Amino acid sequence: MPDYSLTPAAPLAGTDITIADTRLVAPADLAVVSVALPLGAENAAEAAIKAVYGVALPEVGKSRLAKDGARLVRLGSDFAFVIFTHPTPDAERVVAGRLKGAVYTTDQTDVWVALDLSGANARRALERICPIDLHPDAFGIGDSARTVMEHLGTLIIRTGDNTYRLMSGSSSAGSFRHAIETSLSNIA
Amino acid sequence: MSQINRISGGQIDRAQEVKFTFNGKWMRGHPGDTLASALLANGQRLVGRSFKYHRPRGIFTAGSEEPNALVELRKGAHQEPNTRATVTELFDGLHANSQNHRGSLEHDLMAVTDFLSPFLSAGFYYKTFMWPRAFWEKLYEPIIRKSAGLGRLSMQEDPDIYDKGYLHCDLLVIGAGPAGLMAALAAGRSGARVILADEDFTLGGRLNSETLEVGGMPGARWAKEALVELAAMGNVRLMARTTVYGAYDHGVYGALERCTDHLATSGGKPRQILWRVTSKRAVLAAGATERPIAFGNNDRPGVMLAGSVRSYANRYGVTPGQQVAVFTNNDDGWRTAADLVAKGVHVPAIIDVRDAPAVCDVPGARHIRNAGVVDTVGRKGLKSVTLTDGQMIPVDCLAVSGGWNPNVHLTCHQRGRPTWRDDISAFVPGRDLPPGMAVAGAANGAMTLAAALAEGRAVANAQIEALGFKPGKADLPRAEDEPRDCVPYWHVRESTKRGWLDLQNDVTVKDVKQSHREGFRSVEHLKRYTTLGMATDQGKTANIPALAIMAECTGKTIPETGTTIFRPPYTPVPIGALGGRSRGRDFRPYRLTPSHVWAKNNGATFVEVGNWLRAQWFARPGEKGWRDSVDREVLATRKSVGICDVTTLGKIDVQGRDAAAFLNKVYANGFAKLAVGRVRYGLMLREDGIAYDDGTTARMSENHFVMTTTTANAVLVFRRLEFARQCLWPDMDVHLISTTDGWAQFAVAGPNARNLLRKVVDAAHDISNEAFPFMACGEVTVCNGTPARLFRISFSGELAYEVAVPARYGNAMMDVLMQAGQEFDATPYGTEALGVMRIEKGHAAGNELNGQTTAHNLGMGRMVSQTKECIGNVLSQRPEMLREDAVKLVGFRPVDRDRGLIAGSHFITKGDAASMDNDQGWMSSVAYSPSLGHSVGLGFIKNGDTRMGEIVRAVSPVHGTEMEVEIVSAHFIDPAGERPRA
Amino acid sequence: MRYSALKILREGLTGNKGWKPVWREPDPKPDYDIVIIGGGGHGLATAYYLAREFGMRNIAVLEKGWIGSGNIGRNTTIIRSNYMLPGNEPFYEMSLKLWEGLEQDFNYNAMVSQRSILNLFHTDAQRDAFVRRANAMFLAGADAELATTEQLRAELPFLDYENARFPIKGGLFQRRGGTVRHDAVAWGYARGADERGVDIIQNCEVTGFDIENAKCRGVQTSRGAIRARKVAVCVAGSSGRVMALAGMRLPIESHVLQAFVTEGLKPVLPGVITFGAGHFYVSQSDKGGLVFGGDIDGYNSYAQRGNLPVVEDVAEGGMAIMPMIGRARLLRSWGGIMDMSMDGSPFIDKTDIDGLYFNGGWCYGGFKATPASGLCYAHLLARDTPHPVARQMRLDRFKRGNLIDEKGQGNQPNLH
Amino acid sequence: MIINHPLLGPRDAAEFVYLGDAALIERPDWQARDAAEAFYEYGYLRDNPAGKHAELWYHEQGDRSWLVVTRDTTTHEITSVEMARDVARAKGRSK
Repeated sequence: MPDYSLTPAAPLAGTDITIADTRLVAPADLAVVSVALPLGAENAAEAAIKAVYGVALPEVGKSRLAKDGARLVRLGSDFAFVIFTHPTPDAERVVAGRLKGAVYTTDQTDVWVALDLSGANARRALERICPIDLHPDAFGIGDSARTVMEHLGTLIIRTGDNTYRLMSGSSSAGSFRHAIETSLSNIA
Repeated sequence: MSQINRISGGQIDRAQEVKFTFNGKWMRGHPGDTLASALLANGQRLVGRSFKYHRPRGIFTAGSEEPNALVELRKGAHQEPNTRATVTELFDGLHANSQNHRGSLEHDLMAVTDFLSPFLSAGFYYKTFMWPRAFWEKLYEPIIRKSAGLGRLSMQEDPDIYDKGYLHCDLLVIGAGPAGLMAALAAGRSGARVILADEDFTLGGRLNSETLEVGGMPGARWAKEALVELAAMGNVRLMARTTVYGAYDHGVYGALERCTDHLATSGGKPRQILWRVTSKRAVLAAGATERPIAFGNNDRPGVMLAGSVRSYANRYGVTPGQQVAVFTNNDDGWRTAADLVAKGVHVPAIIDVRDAPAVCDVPGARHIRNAGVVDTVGRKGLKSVTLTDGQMIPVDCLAVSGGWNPNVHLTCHQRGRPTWRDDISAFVPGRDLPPGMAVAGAANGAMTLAAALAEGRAVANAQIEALGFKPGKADLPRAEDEPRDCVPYWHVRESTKRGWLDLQNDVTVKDVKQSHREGFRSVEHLKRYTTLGMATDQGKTANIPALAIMAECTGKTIPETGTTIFRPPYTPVPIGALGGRSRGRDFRPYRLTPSHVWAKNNGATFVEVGNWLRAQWFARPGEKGWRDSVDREVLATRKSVGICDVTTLGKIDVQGRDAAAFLNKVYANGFAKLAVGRVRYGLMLREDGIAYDDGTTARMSENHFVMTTTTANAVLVFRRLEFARQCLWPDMDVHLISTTDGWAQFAVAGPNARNLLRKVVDAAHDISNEAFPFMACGEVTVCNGTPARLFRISFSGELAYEVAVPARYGNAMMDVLMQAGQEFDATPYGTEALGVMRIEKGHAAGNELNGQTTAHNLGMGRMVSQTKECIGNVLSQRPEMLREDAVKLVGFRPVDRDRGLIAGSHFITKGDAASMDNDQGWMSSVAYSPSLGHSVGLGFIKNGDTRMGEIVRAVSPVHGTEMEVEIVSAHFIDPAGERPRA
Repeated sequence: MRYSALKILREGLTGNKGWKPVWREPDPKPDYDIVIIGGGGHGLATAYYLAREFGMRNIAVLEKGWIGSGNIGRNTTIIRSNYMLPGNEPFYEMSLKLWEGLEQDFNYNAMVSQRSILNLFHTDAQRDAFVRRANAMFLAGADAELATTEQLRAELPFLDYENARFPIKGGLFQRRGGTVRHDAVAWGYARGADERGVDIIQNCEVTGFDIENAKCRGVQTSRGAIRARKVAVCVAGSSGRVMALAGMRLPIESHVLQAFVTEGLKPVLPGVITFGAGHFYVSQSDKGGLVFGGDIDGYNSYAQRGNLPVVEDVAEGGMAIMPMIGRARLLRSWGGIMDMSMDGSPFIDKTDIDGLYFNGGWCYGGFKATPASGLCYAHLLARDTPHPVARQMRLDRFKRGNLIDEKGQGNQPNLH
Repeated sequence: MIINHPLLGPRDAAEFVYLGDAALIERPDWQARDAAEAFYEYGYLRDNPAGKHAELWYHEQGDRSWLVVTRDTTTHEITSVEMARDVARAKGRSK
């Protein structure tokens, strides 16, 4: 019988660098599960989400922190991401189990990589690659946007005053980090 | 060389000295100088040669409109041709060389063209150089090309880096002269987000070049104070050295910031940044550009624009000459005379075309009324001017003012047309401005200082009020409305010598007249025929006078004759800046497969597949070339088992109550009845009936499917599926999400595939042939509990599976599969072996599904259902797409088995001539089949399915070869399809 | 007036005062045998060949602005015949052959310069497709040449061979391809047509068709009604607008294509270079500017201007393939309206309305087609049968399912 | 260009992919007697107006929604942006 085991190796695991007084960190064990609201049963789905997470699904372009620390990000009218810390490869099952068929779930954990950018120069660095207006008046804490940076589809979430979470496709993780690092070194 | 022309004052730092070279000669200047002001200070009058006649030329202006003073700046790979000396900030160690001459600048051999100029008038080249025909390319054109062009590229890779960025604001103010500063102050104080950008390195615009007072202090000082206030506002961003070069749709502006061009080296930082500014509103306060008056030999070094002469004196503390006469048709020219005299420069004469009293008192200057300049003397530097009455005045500089043209350029970038204003004899912005833009100050024809300040404030206030801001308090500083009378006067008619209009391209008054004579009378014909306005300055000083002369010829007014409208960019933008970071290996992102590290450590050669890097083959020691590796990989797979990372195939999660019905509409073949736990091959058509993509789709549960697409079409298929879901069948409950990057997927192929997988798949899952037959799928666990998906599908034609694990386990999975496969000699294989095996098996891939072929061509016509609604089935039935003699996909093998087939060969029936009329089809894919020991090919040939066994010619004239090939079944291996079911 | 070196010499010595207008400025007559709508390259060439090859003189060319103001006045000047499909290649090869004798034919130097065109390829699949194309070119009597990376390195050392994201694996040359001074083509044809009696009428906009009983009998214009036995539409980017006046919908969308030129530079590029993995092609004009372009902007447009993303995309392609041009500056950009057809190939055909003919759908490739388009359209107008090399360029081909889709992109014009 | 997304607000057009005339929503009935002709016209003939044009844009680098954007093809002025799904339903499309 097989006695092999598989060791995970997430593409950007361990990234923690500081350039231009700005820190770039890959959060560990981040799980991402997409939830799609069934057509005609959106209200029931939203109610189930609220019941489970304690907060309502936010509007499109916004995110909200659930009581358990999970972040709900509404990406479109009928779909959202649940982003939470979860080390094992069963995140989808966990979310599906809690929402009990009220939504369609797909595991997106390995589809994405995430980098957290924090520091006074974070916005200045992002100005070089992010087409979204990140001025605090235009992009509040919790706001999110899916856009394109250096030819890479990217999800950006403002998680704090000077902190942003950036997520992009895992296969292009190296180019993604390179784009952000270059932005930082170009303003340093 | 000493700074013989340095005079008092100016905004230069005299405490510091910087050294630079021009044509190898060391000179000195000060911080705050431009290269042009420093050259003038050093008495360097001759700085370049013109484009066509190689006439000696000097500095003509003090700004970005400069036509003459173009240099090759810097050395080696940093060499930057056609750089305007007038906007180049001086730095220590600057090297500049003049350009466009053969021999030295002083003794340019090409100047002979000037003496031949009677034969080189407008459009001469359209009328000759035609005989004999071959001589154009062999003789005439090379000569023309060599003598044309201006500066030289280094031919080396640009060593600097560039960046881009995105800015957003409520109000973009373009130009930081009096109107722009006032606009920014008004908007800034209201709290609006403001960007104030100016191409100059010192903000303030003409205030830095004039002696006029604002708010009771010198204008330049007022500007500095305004800038201090603006800099302190958190809502205002000041951007010096930033040219807003283009007005694009919906308030988007292109801007180029020059970050390190004023430094000796960029120090590894971006040389320039290309900003895309998204503005809600904009105020264009770009000022005005002075225009010359044409007269005989008005192109001599020393003939300059009057306002520029004033700039050099007031801003840079330099006089372009010791004896400076002024030639003007307007009041403004007089200020040059007055300012020079105030600085102690001798102004012998003010030549005014008007019969009007003196505008102001200029001590020492003769006021010559009602006169013009007809000629000049001094080939390499002005010595004297000759007036209409014949008198000669010795001067070394002539300051010419023909009036000022508002800088309307950006108002035209969305095809807006300027309108003519007689009172200032100039075009001003029309009504059709780019939406969101308003114009203020001289750019709008408000030609006096007080008017510019007032308009800057008023326009900015109106703009921000429209955005809901309450205008802040911004008092208007006191300023004067200086005299601005100007009469239309374009060229000195009494002059019989050539009078230049476009200095760089050598277009003269005579050329415009000839253009008219030959029927090139519309403005665009004039420009194209004479090359007027086509030079690096885009005719900023030349277009309007030329238009005026054409108007004279036609007897029409200037606005009737036409307008020239401007297109981006306002001033030239380096291609490097437009390219930003996207060059070299950073041109596009790399996508790596989950087992990339393993592959790299195991001898893989990688190949670009779209943005992916895939392992092409895995070389082993002793193998002499790629074929050795590929043959081995194929044979090992067919003999035992091979493993290939196939993650790059697109994967789309399809869920919903209507998922099955949806798939049934997007695939040409049936999907409604696919059982849970089964996979089906699907063929997708475009709506026009052409085969588009193929792949397998697995039904994981009642309402959950996993679709695979080809690597190339993953994004496109997803887009089309969303279109079908949202636009065609909007009430279907179906949801799509890409999982391509989420699953590391491996093909495990070969007779021992199941034996290998049994060691990896956890025992709870029965993968026997009975429990998990061909085209089965399911969720399993591997390696003690890691979730995985298993699909029993085969691209190679062997017993094969694809096993998918979450991508984070991909590299480890490859390792485990190889370890577990050791006993079977498991072999990793790359895309080449994959390709060989699919050709051996007769599977169509990208070369066959090339967007030109139908299911009918591919031999899959019967898969296209006509009994259900699905994309593409109706148009696939058009008569000429179903022709019996349509090309069909079949196999080919060389009659002489030792020969290699060539992909791209065309087929010719034996006995026919090789011509397009006899073209029977083409070879789409070929490979050497190690299994068969000869070359095999797939291709399309007319009636192919009925021509089995026929020998045809496969011709490849581009290789100079042809060979006989036999038409055979495309299924070279296991035609009965038994292996995958084993 | 015949142009020659001697004429230039004589005029030069006498102050260049003897030059005559290159074309007359006639008022429209009430009646013509053929009225051609559109004084661009194709319209003027059609008039020229009708007069020269078919002896027809009673012809008017109506131009709403100034002649040559359409796409012949705003393109990247490339000529080539490197097509693949039988519906196209013989036509474009005939065009190239006409270019080769054009200047002597119409006594005007249009600077036809066969400096070669190169298409780079970066993958094996691209190579295979180029081999197929090269062989099709040979079968149609054209020239083609495959080059290895080593040959390219020797010939074009400034391309990025070392650090490229998409390495150059070779290229397809057509040595007879090259460039032409585009405006001069319009002027040369206009001059030739005018000399043979064709009325070229500028500032004359067609505002309607006179159609009676499904027969077109003339046009309404801003300068009055003009009757004609045949009306030939030839308006490229304005095809949709003009044919709508006749009540026809077309398999065409109008899109904008931008093109760019740099400041003048001493010679750096020998011929035309096309980058197969990015959107970039470039040549150098006789005046020294690098003339380059890329993709169309991609959305329907009648505005002769484009937007920034395409400018950047094109520059990225340029920097990726030849990073030596980083310090060359983009001087001028322009936008032309392309009549993008549903399969990327053109139409030269009669319409369902008797006496009304249509020439269009040239996409971004109309310039190189100018001579053949003019000759084939003239052939159709004079003889009412298609010229053999244009016989597939029919309006009804989509209904029949006979596509001429070189790029295999299907019925989405912005992808061609 | 900037497209004012009904849910997300103004976004740069570079985030979108263009398809063409919004009439592409009105896919003909495949079972109609004139289906061949109707699909030919649907697939190939375009109004191609110089003026207002309702057209399909896909927010590929965004929320993946298809939009119907009404834009003037001579000025690029955008006068309305709607969710294509809503437009499709309003035109009577369902399953």
